[in-house]
Amino acid sequence: MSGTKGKAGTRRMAIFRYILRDTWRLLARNLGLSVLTFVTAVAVFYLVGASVLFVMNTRAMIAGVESNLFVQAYVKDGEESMRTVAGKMQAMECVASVETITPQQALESLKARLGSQADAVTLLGDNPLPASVQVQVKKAEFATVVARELIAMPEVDDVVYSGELADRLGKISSFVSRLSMVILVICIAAASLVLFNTIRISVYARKDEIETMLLVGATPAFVAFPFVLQGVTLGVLGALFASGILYFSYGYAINALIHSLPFLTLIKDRELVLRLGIVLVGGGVTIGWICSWLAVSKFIRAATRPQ
Amino acid sequence: MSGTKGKAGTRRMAIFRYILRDTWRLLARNLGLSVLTFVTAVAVFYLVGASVLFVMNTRAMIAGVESNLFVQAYVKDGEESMRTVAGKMQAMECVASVETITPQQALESLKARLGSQADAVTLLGDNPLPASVQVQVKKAEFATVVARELIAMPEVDDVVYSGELADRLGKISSFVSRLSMVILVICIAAASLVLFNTIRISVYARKDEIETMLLVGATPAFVAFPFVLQGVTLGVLGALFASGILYFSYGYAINALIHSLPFLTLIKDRELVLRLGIVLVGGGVTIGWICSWLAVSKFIRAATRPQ
Amino acid sequence: MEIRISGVTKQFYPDIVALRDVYLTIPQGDFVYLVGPTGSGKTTLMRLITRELVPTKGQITVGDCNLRSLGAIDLAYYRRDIGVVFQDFRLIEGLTVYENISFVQEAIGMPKNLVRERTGEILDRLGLWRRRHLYPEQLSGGEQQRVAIARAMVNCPGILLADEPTGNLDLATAEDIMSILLSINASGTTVLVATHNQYIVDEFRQRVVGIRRGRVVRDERKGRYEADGDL
Amino acid sequence: MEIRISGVTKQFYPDIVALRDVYLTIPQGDFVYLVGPTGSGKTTLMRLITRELVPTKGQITVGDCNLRSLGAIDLAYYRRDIGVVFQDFRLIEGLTVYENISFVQEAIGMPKNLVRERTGEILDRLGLWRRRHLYPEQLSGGEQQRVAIARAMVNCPGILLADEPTGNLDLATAEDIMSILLSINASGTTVLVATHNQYIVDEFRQRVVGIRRGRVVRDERKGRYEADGDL
Ligand SMILES: Nc1ncnc2c1ncn2[C@@H]1O[C@H](COP(=O)(O)OP(=O)(O)OP(=O)(O)O)[C@@H](O)[C@H]1O
Ligand SMILES: Nc1ncnc2c1ncn2[C@@H]1O[C@H](COP(=O)(O)OP(=O)(O)OP(=O)(O)O)[C@@H](O)[C@H]1O
Ligand SMILES: [Mg+2]
Ligand SMILES: [Mg+2]
Repeated sequence: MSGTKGKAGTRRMAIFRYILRDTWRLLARNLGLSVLTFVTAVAVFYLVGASVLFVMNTRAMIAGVESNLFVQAYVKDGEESMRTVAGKMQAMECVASVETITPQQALESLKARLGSQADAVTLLGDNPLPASVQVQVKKAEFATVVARELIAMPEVDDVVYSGELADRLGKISSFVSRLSMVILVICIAAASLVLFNTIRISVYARKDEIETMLLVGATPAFVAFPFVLQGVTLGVLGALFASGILYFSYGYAINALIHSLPFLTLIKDRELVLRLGIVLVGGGVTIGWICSWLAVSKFIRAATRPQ
Repeated sequence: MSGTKGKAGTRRMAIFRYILRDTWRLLARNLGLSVLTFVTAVAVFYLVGASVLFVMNTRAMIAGVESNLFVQAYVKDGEESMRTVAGKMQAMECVASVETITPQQALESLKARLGSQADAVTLLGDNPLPASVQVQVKKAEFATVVARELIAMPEVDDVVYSGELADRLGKISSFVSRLSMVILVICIAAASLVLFNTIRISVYARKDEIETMLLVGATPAFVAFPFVLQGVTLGVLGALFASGILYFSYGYAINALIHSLPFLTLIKDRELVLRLGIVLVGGGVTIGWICSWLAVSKFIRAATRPQ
Repeated sequence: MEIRISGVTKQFYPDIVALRDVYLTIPQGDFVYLVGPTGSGKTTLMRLITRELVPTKGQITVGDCNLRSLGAIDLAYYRRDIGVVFQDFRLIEGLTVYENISFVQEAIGMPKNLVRERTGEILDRLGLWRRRHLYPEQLSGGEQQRVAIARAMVNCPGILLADEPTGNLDLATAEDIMSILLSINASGTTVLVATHNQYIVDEFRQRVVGIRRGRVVRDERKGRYEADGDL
Repeated sequence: MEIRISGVTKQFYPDIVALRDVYLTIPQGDFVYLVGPTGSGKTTLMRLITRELVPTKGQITVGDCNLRSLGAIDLAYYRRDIGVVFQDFRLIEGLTVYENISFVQEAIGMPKNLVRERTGEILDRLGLWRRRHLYPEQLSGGEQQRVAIARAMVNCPGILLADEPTGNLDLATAEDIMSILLSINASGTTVLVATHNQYIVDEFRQRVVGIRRGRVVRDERKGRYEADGDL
């Protein structure tokens, strides 16, 4: 026993440097294992990231469809009360926009609907159609609320809206949000599992080394740290690469989509992917850390438990 | 060198038995590694299976929506020509069903559409509305074809269909089939990659054993077979378990879906999952075989290549 | 630090008793040969001292330290003061000769320049300097053994356990190693050598502890090898 | 099968030449000791004969077989006729003692009952029967060495290469092993023993080939050990 017993600080610095160098050695000397783990991490993070983007876009699409849902209220006495109703609607929380339709506009639209039979409408003589207000709600589930509100107004004669459609959209939308959560949870669970197993198997391949190090007086922390840092490095690198691939493939996919399906509401902003990348890298750190810690500490415990 | 040199058959049988026993040993003695690989395989096959089911249901849903798409043709001279047109349509390949609407029915439906303003319609006097034929196409993209066909008929006065909607649905549907292929390919690629890496790392942990066996005169095949069979076993078991979990979770999910979203066209038949299970097990055999073969033969080549 | 083994029995299975009621005291600074036929329990005794194993019965104390009650960290610190030449060397495959020897110093936080100096010195002393960049599997058996010896010595431990340290060495090299061990012993380190090498034991006469079938059968100052090998 | 080594040089790096222009002929049925200081090239010579290595220069033929041109399958069949006691044993960790010895027989397709019989016999002969269910890491060094010897012998090979087969054995056991090797030799097997054990070489006198720094420096019928160990 000799060395610089006094200078605990220098010693800790030295140990820290050795640990860093050892991490590098673990990564570099077993390049094969490192590459395999890294590629697995990339695949896994890519899957997670892709499913997140998929889920977010599905939600955006549903929201887009929902915003096309209208409630139509026919009013009793001409354009005056039409404007009253429209004003009241505008004040409501769950209403996105309000449009007014005069009897004249309504007639035009009926004619258009009847196509070549529009002549028949001219037979009607004086326009019998009422004025109406078209209300666009923020979410499908609000349609019924708005309809009830309208029907209660004295100015309103009748309310027409596709209750069934609103109902369906509401259900689909809430189902999609639940499904997306489930998909995410499954993906993340599978990702952690796969990474954990991979790291653990790669630690398993170095069981002897761990044992020997402990036998010659290395502390558990000294032995464990390089493995943990290695796990973190691979996790982070995997997440970074996956984010990169995601960034480009998302850009490509979204361009193709916008080109062929311009009517869908999609998230065109690629910054989303950057933010997702940060989350993935955070996940890489966490998973890499936890998995390698669990794996290596299991072997360390097995090696220090005397028989 | 001794033994039963004459009886090559008995010897091959014996070798086969030893290989089987060795496979069992590989699996059982390193239960930890086996379990890790198995769990990874289950996760991976579950993901693949789930994405297949997801894709198939999405397609079924789109098909369900598509089948709600109609082309309406107003005919010139009453119910006679209505029936002629309907007959011609029925004969077409891309037509799913044909419905005829008499002027009387058309009036009823107009009244219903106008709601409380239905009284206005009575002002029309004699029913001016024409008879029409409603054609349901098999796929959204056929709508335009059918519409063209109809407009060319002398009996038809005018054709009404939502060209835009048909267009969108057609695009969405073809996009969904392409997307689903991409998702499947990505999932299967990721699955193979992860399984390959896992098996390879677990072979890596037994590098020394492979080397020694070759050094004492085992043929490459004798050394490789247990590893390959081990890989196949883990692949198959993983696929079987994944199919089982899939079967139950699909049943659960589809029940929940049918309950809350009864209007969606989903695949309720759980036999689909069984058939999918067979495919997964086949995939398990193939991937297990190829991956372990690649992994072990790499080490065997490294060990027999003299320095 | 005195090693005090009192009433130690080590049983592996009901039918394998590697050590049976062993009493042995090795004072600080002693040089002890552990001799006995193969399978008699020499390695087991050493593994008990490094706390790789704990006794089934009985008790071992080293200095003030009862080995049974060591925690993981204390154990690491305890082991730093014990150098071990393992019978199967246990070199770390992924490390070169140089690294195998330097890392035990690094593990205790020795500064870089000191590590370099000491490692170079000991490699030179054992004739391994020209092999420093090779990996263990590229070394001859005797070279591996010397690396194992170098690793055990490099931290100047208070106790040095050498399990068959000359099994892969020719006589001349074995004698070199022995004189190194004796000089280490002269500087106050307790040295325990398990060996089958009659030449060595008879040439460098020291205390000899004979084990047979797990029992200590003799304990002589300046003893001889005595090939009394009925198993 | 005669082993004929002609003009063999084995170089590992530009600066490490393990063997240098070695000529050596070992007729079928010979018993040869390979002696020399540590790192002189004994193991390298054996690894050349098992075709673990190929020579940098020169040529080795065993029987009619030029080792350089063996394919993977032929190599396996060639190796079946060579038993090797590796210096580091190379037992398979995942197999018990019994399995380590039986699997080399199984690999050549020997029927089960014959395997059982032969394995039992050889375990008995080497005093390992009571250890048959243990794994290598549960054995003492000498027991592991005997398992390695048993594995090398069990297929009654035409050539037996034993690299330091007594390094972990006490003298009495080493003598037992030697008499087993001699009786195998008497039945026609070529035996090549690399050793540092002077006792053995001097007691069981046979042909002695001395190697130093990769060169064959002597080759004597009924030679002695001669500890001429300047490295
Ligand atoms: N983990 C274990 N499980 C079962 N038996 C064991 C274990 N470790 C050692 N033994 C048995 O205990 C006995 C003593 O072993 P030990 O290694 O101490 O012998 P040794 O004196 O070192 O012999 P050698 O000179 O051959 O190295 C041996 O018979 C061995 O088989
Ligand atoms: N793969 C390798 N790469 C580099 N050098 C090697 C390799 N294998 C052997 N050597 C070197 O070749 C020399 C001869 O080694 P070899 O193992 O043949 O010695 P040996 O006579 O068996 O010694 P010992 O008695 O110590 O076992 C040694 O110095 C060794 O370092
Ligand atoms: Mg021992
Ligand atoms: Mg050697």
